[in-house]
Amino acid sequence: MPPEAIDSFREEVRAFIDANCPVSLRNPRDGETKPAATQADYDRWRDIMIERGFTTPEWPKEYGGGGLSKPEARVLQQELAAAGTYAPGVSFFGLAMLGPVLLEFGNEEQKAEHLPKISNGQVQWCQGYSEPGAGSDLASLQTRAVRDGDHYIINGSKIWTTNAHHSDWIFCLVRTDPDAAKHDGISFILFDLKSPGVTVSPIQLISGQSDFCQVFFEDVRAEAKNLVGPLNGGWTIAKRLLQHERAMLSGGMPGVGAGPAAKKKSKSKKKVIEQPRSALAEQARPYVGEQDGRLADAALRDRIAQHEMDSLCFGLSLRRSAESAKSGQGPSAATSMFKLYMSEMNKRRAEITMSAMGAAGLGWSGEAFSATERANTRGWLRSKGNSIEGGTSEVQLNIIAKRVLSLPD
Amino acid sequence: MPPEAIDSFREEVRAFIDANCPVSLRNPRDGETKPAATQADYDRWRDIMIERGFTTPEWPKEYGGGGLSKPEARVLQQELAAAGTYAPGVSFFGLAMLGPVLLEFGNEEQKAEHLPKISNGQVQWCQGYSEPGAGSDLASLQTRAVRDGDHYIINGSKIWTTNAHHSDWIFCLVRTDPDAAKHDGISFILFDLKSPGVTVSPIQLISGQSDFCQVFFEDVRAEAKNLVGPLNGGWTIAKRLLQHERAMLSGGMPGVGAGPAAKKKSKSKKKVIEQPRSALAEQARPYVGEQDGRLADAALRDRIAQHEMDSLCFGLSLRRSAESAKSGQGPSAATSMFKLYMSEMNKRRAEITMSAMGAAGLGWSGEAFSATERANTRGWLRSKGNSIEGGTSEVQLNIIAKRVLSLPD
Amino acid sequence: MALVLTEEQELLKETAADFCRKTVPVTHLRELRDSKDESGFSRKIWKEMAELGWAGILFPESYGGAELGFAELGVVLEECGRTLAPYPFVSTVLLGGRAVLLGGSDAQKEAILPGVCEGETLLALAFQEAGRFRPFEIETKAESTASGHQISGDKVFVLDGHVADHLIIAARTSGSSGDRDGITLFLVDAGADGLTIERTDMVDNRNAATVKLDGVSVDASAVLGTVDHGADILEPLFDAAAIALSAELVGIVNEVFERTIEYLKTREQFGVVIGTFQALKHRAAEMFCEVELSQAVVLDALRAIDEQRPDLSRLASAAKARLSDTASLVTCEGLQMHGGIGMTDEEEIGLFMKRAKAAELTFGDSSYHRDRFARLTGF
Amino acid sequence: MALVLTEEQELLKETAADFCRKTVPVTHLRELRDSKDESGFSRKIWKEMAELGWAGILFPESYGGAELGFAELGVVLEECGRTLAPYPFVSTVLLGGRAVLLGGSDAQKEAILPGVCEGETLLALAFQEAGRFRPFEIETKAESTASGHQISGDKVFVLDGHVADHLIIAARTSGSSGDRDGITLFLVDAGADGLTIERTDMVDNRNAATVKLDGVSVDASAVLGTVDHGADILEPLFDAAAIALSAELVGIVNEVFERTIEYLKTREQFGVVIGTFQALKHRAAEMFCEVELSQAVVLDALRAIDEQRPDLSRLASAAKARLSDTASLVTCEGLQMHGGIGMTDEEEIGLFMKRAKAAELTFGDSSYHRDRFARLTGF
Repeated sequence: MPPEAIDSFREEVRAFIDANCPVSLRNPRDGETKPAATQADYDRWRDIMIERGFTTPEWPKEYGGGGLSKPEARVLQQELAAAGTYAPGVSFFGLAMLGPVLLEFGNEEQKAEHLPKISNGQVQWCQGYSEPGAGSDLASLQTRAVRDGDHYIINGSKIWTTNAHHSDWIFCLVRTDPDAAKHDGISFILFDLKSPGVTVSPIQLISGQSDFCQVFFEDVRAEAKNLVGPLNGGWTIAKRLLQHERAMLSGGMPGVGAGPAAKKKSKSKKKVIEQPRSALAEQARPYVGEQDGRLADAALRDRIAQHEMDSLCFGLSLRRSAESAKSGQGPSAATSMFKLYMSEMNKRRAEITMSAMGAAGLGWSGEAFSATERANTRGWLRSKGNSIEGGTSEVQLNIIAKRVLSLPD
Repeated sequence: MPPEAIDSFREEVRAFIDANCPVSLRNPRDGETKPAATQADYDRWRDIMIERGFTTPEWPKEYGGGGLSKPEARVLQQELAAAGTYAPGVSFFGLAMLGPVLLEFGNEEQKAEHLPKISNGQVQWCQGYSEPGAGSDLASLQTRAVRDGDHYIINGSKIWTTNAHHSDWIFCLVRTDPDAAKHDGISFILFDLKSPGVTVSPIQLISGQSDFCQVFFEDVRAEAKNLVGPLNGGWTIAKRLLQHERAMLSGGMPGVGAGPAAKKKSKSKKKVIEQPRSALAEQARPYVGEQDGRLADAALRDRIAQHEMDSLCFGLSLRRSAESAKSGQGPSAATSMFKLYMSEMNKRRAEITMSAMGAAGLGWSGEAFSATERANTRGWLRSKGNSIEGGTSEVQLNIIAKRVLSLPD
Repeated sequence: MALVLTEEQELLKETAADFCRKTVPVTHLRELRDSKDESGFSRKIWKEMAELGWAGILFPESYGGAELGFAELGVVLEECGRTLAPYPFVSTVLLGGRAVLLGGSDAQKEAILPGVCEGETLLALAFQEAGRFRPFEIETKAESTASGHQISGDKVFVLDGHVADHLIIAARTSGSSGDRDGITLFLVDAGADGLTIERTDMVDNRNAATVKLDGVSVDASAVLGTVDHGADILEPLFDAAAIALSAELVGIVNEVFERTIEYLKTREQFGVVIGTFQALKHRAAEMFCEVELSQAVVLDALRAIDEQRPDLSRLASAAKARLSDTASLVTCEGLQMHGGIGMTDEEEIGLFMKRAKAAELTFGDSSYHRDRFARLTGF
Repeated sequence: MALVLTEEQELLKETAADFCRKTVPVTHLRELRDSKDESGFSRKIWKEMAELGWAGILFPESYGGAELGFAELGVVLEECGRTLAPYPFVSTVLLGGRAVLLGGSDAQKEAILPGVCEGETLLALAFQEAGRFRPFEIETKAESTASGHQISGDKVFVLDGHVADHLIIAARTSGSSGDRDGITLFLVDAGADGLTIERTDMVDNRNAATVKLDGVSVDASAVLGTVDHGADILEPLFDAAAIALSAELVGIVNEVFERTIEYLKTREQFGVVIGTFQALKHRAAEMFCEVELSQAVVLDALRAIDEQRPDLSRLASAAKARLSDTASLVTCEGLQMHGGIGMTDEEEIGLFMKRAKAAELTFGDSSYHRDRFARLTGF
């Protein structure tokens, strides 16, 4: 893409934001004041962005996407960030997981039917993968789908279904040939969670949250036209989806990234270097105290520095990986490395915060603890799931050993 | 054993030491002065101890042992220590490895022939176990022994044979039935290293030392009467010997034990507590310096404290294990745990010393480095072998998983 | 003293194990939690424990105690750890009761200890003023008055403060925050004017409270021990509490480790039992080493209190540091090896993890104790 | 700058890899060691490297340099790391040559740099006075004289000091040990009166020397940079040296990791290739993660020097800490996975371990750099 085309697209995006984004949802310009955002502001911005296809910028226009190239999509993201605004969220699992898979494996009818409703946020999707007792051995799934005219009749149960209780549809791995080898009898099908026979039951976690559900299917009828890809060919799609999931999990967790970057003040002409900060160290400071102007506990300092350096190396490695990837390739096997490392880093971060807070990090509820402290306790517990969900760390290690290092079976 | 018998044995030992130990080799008594020890002093003490069987105190008297019970042997050890003297060394591998095995598996003739020469230090033994290429898979050994009249003819090679270049005889695992299953065709045989066809070649280690050898056998003739235990029944003996080796390796490495114990001064009636010291911290101090009276580097302090605590826990665990063991039992599977932990602790200790010394720990030879510094460099390199020799750490983990935790194959 | 149990201690261990399994299994803690029980434990069961001699285990027979030692208390605490029994051993026996035993006048002992031994009287020690354990950072002030003292200040994480009949308040009569000298202990009735006690809801479902003192007046007889020398009592209490928590952690560690090994032997994945995977075997074996090395140091530390050994503080730090770390390792590895099910509230492993973390962060974590161990070892 | 190599850099990498494999493979180091070579490297080969433009890679074309940057030097050093080539990049290019470039007068530059670029002149920086890296703990004194200075003191671990034609001596003209201010650099001829240079025999078979200065007289033109402000030159040198060693360590890490993976695929035990053991697979995969995360930070740090970025020092510490730790992990795991054979002098893995340790302990180990990183990040 020639630089002029990029520049002109950038102008276009700026003009679009100027014209459409309510000031309550972006940085005010000189002379403007920023009012509190109203529901009407949110709705307006959301509708305009959807109309323009900017919630799914790289999808084709005919499916509700923006039809942008990768460089254009990057420009869009940069300009939204520069303006202090954002693309309104639509179905997360639809956007990051099902969408790319439908684009790759779906037929024309399926794309036309489902993609626009992801783009415009009309349908919230969830993922029916794991089953009770199956764990890491995903392919041992038992949920059956039996053909009956234009439908499949589905019986079984899925577990660890994120946000099923707030979702409309599910994409689901089902066994369509019980006699075939484990990986060969699986299909990938979509159906409405409001169908008769579906029961959704949230699971309470050790952190007290219930973001996962168990979903039960009793003679649920799913339309046969919503079977994606070939009958009994679902495992290929499943694997691709797992890669998308890992890529997502390795890039999106909070508090980790390029580390506490050195920032330049852009307003002053003289090069003023802001002292870089560590969010983790700043969080610890009021609990730990200072000595000679430094965090008082040297052993904790060492752990925080280790974490910040790891985080810095991780961010740079992600960048390097993106820069060296040939365009058009899907997530690579090295994604397992990022997924694994991110989970472990996130767990270590939570442990460091607990150490810093001491007993103040043990709060569960009530006014004796600050909201941050209570969130911290639950966040620490929740982090333990990072190395289990989306493929356990052990599964990632297996993948690396096999696919990246080519170690023999 | 009644306490009076113990007391009377203790008196006997004291009298024995009083009467026989040259003052140059023990603590001087009031009024005595301690001269430098001469070779004659050493020889005299050695001869007397050997005559009394005290170099192998628990072995039967008819084989040159002391014929002592366990409690008596402990008293002997205590009194030698109290007098500031020691039992002269005889063949280490004979004493700790071959001896116990001969007592358990040898026939009368073999015991009568070999044990006294261990007791009196006449024969130095080495162990022919590992083979080039066999590594942890000991039972895959290829050294052949073929019967020929009253002899076996031995061909093959052993590696990692400790001190073979300073030994007289070897106890050796050989394959006597190549057609049997791996573990079923092995025998245990003893022969003279001066036999024709034996070549001993020291191996240079990364630390520059050569305490191991490779030994080559070309048509070596070993007397058939020196085959210990049943023909093709050597694996049972081999396993027992490995247990003795692990037990030895887990108790005998320098610098680890009950940690820096708090000592009471026994002379003063008032309870004076000596400040306990850490040898590791004291070694680090001149390199690292002090701050507020403490070792200047907090992160290093943390590592040293961790090591000292581990060492303390290790010593107490050894003691507990000894106290809870039923008498008469051989080394248990838990020995693997001690062997493993000791190796890893020893390696960590060496790494800590390197960190403390900085570039001063990088010396190889020459006057620019102190003798301690040079020994430290080589000790660090040598410590890397701790988790390989005597069964790798991986093998110990396998043993623990299988024998202690009963995890399935 | 040997690092193996005597016959009497073995018997006590069996009784304790049996009682805990039957009367206070892990489901007991869950019921107390889910029913939002006001005390956080059953007073009836505490009475039963007292009848078994456990509440008075450390105290002289003359006050109705069993006059045993820490070696025996350790046996009981280890079994309580195995079932997460949330009973007031630390607050009432180890801190409150023992403070009275070590520093109390005859009158105070007679007033307090018999009730403790009977399981009637509950005590709490209010010393901490911030999240991290820093023993002498006490700012709560006790000003002299004509008849005694007037105390003002805020205390946090007062174990079992919400049910205590009497509080022992550590307040500053001289010096400033951080000083070892100048701290005085006061025995105060929970109903005293100016005292506000509010229960806090903690991750391990144990019981703690914030205690606010707004000019609480006490007379001279309320002083426990000597004015300005409260640290002489607090220090041995803290050592003993660290060791006692280590004993409880031994129970947690052993229980979670055994459950995890059992799970590895039964849980199937990819058509085989997961305990056949060598990577998990090796991690299990590594855990075994750490678990094994965590037993003797606690036994020795408990005995060191009974024998009043001079190396007691170093052993306390060694025990607390090691057990904090081993418990963290074993609960994290245990949860990971249980997989998704370990993340659910329904599975019990999370409850062990929560309690282990609370025990880790109370009375100094492993980093605190390594630093203290280094200081006590002269570096 | 992107974290991938440009086409020119890829080409340089191929040349360097090819040259190192053919001309200075690991056996080259072994031969130098076993023959007790007087220089510790081949001057002829250093000339060849200079002809390839490597000795002058950082220096302006006007002095005969290639006028490239650290990104390019890093490429060369990484390949040198893979074969343990013991050539004087650190001493002559990174420390000595760059000190002259940063602080030297035109006369000094013209006197020194052309010879460096040609591979004729060798330099050494004498600053360290104790085993641990503590940049400004310099006690060597330079007293003012009528014509210049007289320098006395002892220096240790002077890299390539025994072959250097000129030494750069860091001496104190004011202040006291530990002060950043008061250090002055002097360019001194290796044959100067009062200078004693003794080669030391190091574990990695690289070359260092102790340098004793007993009243060495220099005239005013010997000062490099400004009196009392030597630290302004030393600091960027130390950052660059830490980054350069990290680049060399990247080569060592990648080489040892690849060799170990290869060994896992070929070595048989118990009738199977040991790479089939899941426990080893997982450890190999964990190593892979650490190895992967060690690449980009060094690339970025090298570019940060070229771009004179303000976060250079933090990146230098991040790179040196990570590569020190990764190299320690990979060489230790590599040796362990090689088993007994790894312990022999005959196998090359031990040579990598020795060099990695020396690089780790030079210019600050990971603990030093974590502490520095924390300070630079405000905690």
